[in-house]
Amino acid sequence: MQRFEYPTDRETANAARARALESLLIEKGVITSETVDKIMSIFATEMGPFNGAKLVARAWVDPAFKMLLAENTMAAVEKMNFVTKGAGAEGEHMRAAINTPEVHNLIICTLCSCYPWPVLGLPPYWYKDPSFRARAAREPRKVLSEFGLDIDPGKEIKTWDSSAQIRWFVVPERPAGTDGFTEEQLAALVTPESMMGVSMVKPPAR
Amino acid sequence: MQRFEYPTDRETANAARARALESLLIEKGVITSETVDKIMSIFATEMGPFNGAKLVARAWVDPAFKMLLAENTMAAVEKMNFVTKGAGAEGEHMRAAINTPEVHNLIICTLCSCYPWPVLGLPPYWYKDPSFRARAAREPRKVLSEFGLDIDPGKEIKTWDSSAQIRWFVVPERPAGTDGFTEEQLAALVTPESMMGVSMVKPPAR
Amino acid sequence: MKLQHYLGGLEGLDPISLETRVFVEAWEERIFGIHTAMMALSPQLNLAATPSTFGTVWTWADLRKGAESMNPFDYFKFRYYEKWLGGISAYFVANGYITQEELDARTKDFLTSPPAMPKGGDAAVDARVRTYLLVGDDPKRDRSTPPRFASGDVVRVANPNSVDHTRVPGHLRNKHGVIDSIYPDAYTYLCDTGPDGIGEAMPVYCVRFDPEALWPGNTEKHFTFYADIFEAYLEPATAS
Amino acid sequence: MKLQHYLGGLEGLDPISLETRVFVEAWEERIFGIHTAMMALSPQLNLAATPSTFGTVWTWADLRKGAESMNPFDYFKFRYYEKWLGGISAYFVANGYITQEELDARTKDFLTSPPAMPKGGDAAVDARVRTYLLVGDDPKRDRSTPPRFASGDVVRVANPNSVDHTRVPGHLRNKHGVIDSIYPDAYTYLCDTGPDGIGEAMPVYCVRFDPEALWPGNTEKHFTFYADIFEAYLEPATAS
Repeated sequence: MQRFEYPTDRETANAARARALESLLIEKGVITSETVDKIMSIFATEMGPFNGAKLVARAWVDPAFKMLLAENTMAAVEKMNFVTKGAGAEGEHMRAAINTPEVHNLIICTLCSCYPWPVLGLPPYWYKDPSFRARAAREPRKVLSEFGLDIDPGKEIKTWDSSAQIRWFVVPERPAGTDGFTEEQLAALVTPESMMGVSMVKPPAR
Repeated sequence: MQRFEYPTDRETANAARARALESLLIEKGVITSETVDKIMSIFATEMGPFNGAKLVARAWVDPAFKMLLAENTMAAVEKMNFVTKGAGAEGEHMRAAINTPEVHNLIICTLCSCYPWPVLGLPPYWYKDPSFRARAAREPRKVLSEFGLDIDPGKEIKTWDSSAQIRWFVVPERPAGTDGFTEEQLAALVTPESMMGVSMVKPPAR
Repeated sequence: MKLQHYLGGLEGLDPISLETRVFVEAWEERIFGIHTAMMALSPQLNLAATPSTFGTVWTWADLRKGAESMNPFDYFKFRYYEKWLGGISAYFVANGYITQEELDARTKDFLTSPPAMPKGGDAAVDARVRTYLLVGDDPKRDRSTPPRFASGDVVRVANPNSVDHTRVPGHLRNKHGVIDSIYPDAYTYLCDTGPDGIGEAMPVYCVRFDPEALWPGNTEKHFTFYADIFEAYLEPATAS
Repeated sequence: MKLQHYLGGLEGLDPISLETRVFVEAWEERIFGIHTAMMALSPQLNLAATPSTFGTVWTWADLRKGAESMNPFDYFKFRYYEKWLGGISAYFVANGYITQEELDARTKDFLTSPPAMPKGGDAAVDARVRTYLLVGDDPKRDRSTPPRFASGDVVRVANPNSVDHTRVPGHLRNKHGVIDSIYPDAYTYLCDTGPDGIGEAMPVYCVRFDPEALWPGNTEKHFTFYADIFEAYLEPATAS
């Protein structure tokens, strides 16, 4: 929906301004010419939803690990061989909300965009958009249906608003048709959206 | 301040839409081809700030009338020979807030744009603008200073929010240099803004 | 929460507009006139029938319901009478007086080669509109029960759930004030606002608030805030 | 009231965006990277000094202060990283790292004939940024006093006056909830928020709310709302 009219060169101007700022900061010695690229590389390979997917897959195959993840999330995360050793920026204190047949969990940040970087990486656009932040707090079922996810009316929805220093993520339910899958195969099915609570993990394509 | 970008033909489109609507309503027999013009004529000659100015002028020369205006505004208004007989749409129940050396009054409508039509006519653009409605409630001195009106810090400001069926107006203080002026001469000095509390009545030009 | 109910005290806004004209574009007086005629011809009024084909209820409350349900950012983006133009056009379409296609086609005509405005109509229509403006629509009724509160009482403004329209300013919800005066008799509202609580005739109070209690540490000195509030919106003071 | 604190539950909004990309324009990752580097190089962190010329404090709180003080309509008009670009550019100008003229001139260069990006910088700068990302900035501290509330306690969320930054969601202010769990130890906040109340290490609680109490008649069934709340924002329950 085009709600506001913007100058036609909006993105061109934004891009030039961002590059101008970066080039000045390099010249002034604030950052180096590699800083931004190196940061992006860390999020591409070391801190991202691929970590969360491994946690979820491990929880699916190991009930004791799943219980630990629910009860002492950081202790469970430390057992993985993540580069961040289970912490890292915006993930110093994380909590996992475990989906069950009775409970569906959803994470939001009504005040800004808090998100567990070490296990989920950076948040998708929709999570940062004011419409999601406002509406998911009051009408999560309606919001989820816009994502194409209809939650059974008898199932409880729990919404977790990240308003202090704890960062939340969701452990989705294991899909049918995955008996005998390895952790690696399972992890490949897990999407960022499923670890935020706006989608289920889909069964593997046949 | 240009906060939003609008299509360049915005007003042309608005004007065509308004004319199209009016012409269809005339064709469909909802209103006549004279209706809108006649309404505008009533506001130009019979319901307008010229009535409020007469009330203020009368209050300035007649202390008993001023007291009645403060204590039973509608009874005072009925004494005037207004075509509305003292009432009229959006003026069925009005109250006057009398400025004194100790108290400065300001009228606002935080929810919409309630305004005493029979005595003040139609509200100026600024009164309907969200910035005024929001800010005048919390920081009236700052708002008044943007209108060029600096209220003595020791003077009390009373703000009247029109949130039910009562419509408020302000009786400003009589300016200096008007000794011996007739009611008509005095009324000519009274502006709509002075009857809303965002300006003082200025002394006559010499 | 509807942002439009919470304008009072909102921070971060622009400097005040100093535009003193009522209508900043010529077309605005046309939509103002149409709205006023609709209010005058609305069938619940006790005025002489006319040949006007207008037969559905239209009051300020209907106009405001539209504004209160807008996306908050459209509400701020569109100028005052632009919101009226949108809301009133939509009403005539929704109630079957005109079709969207008719309106779009006619708008296009006015954009390309403006047709002459149609002429005519029954003078009784305009007479009723004039009567409405000069007589008004008095909401005052006899009071059937004594007012619940007396001058000087400390009261708390309720926080009713607003469905699509309310007359409780958001910045006063849950706040304590003092009854400054009681208006004579009782006052109806333009429509029944359902669980919000107004409609039937009831007492109305002028309530005095200390701005420091409304916006602690964030308002001005030597300043008193007054609002007129329907009785249904007031509760006895509670300790807090 | 700052609209940005009251997003939770706001009505009249648009359908949800289904855009799953993190960066919807290529330039957005540049400003994200700059912000992240600023956080990593901010001098209050207990990390090895570097030759970077960045010597002023920058945390999430600083970024948010900017967003919270924006005109509410700009806040909604501008996309997420557009607000960052504006806020961060202004910070570098305000703190004397660059001038507005330099930035405008350089922007014009990039719009007309883009110059090559400068090369170089000390590897220690990037090493510190990497360390920050992998180690983080742990807010947990030993608890010096026992927590004021226990699991199952009914509490009321305070309504402190927010000066320029708060972590109290607006929709929870003055509402009652139940302590669902207490986090171990105590947590500092990124800055002292003054009369708002956080900064020093204090207990943090996960508090459970009945949405029906937050939005009576205007929410959904079989739904529970949880929020993590600093102790300074909680009071014992009051009768209401």
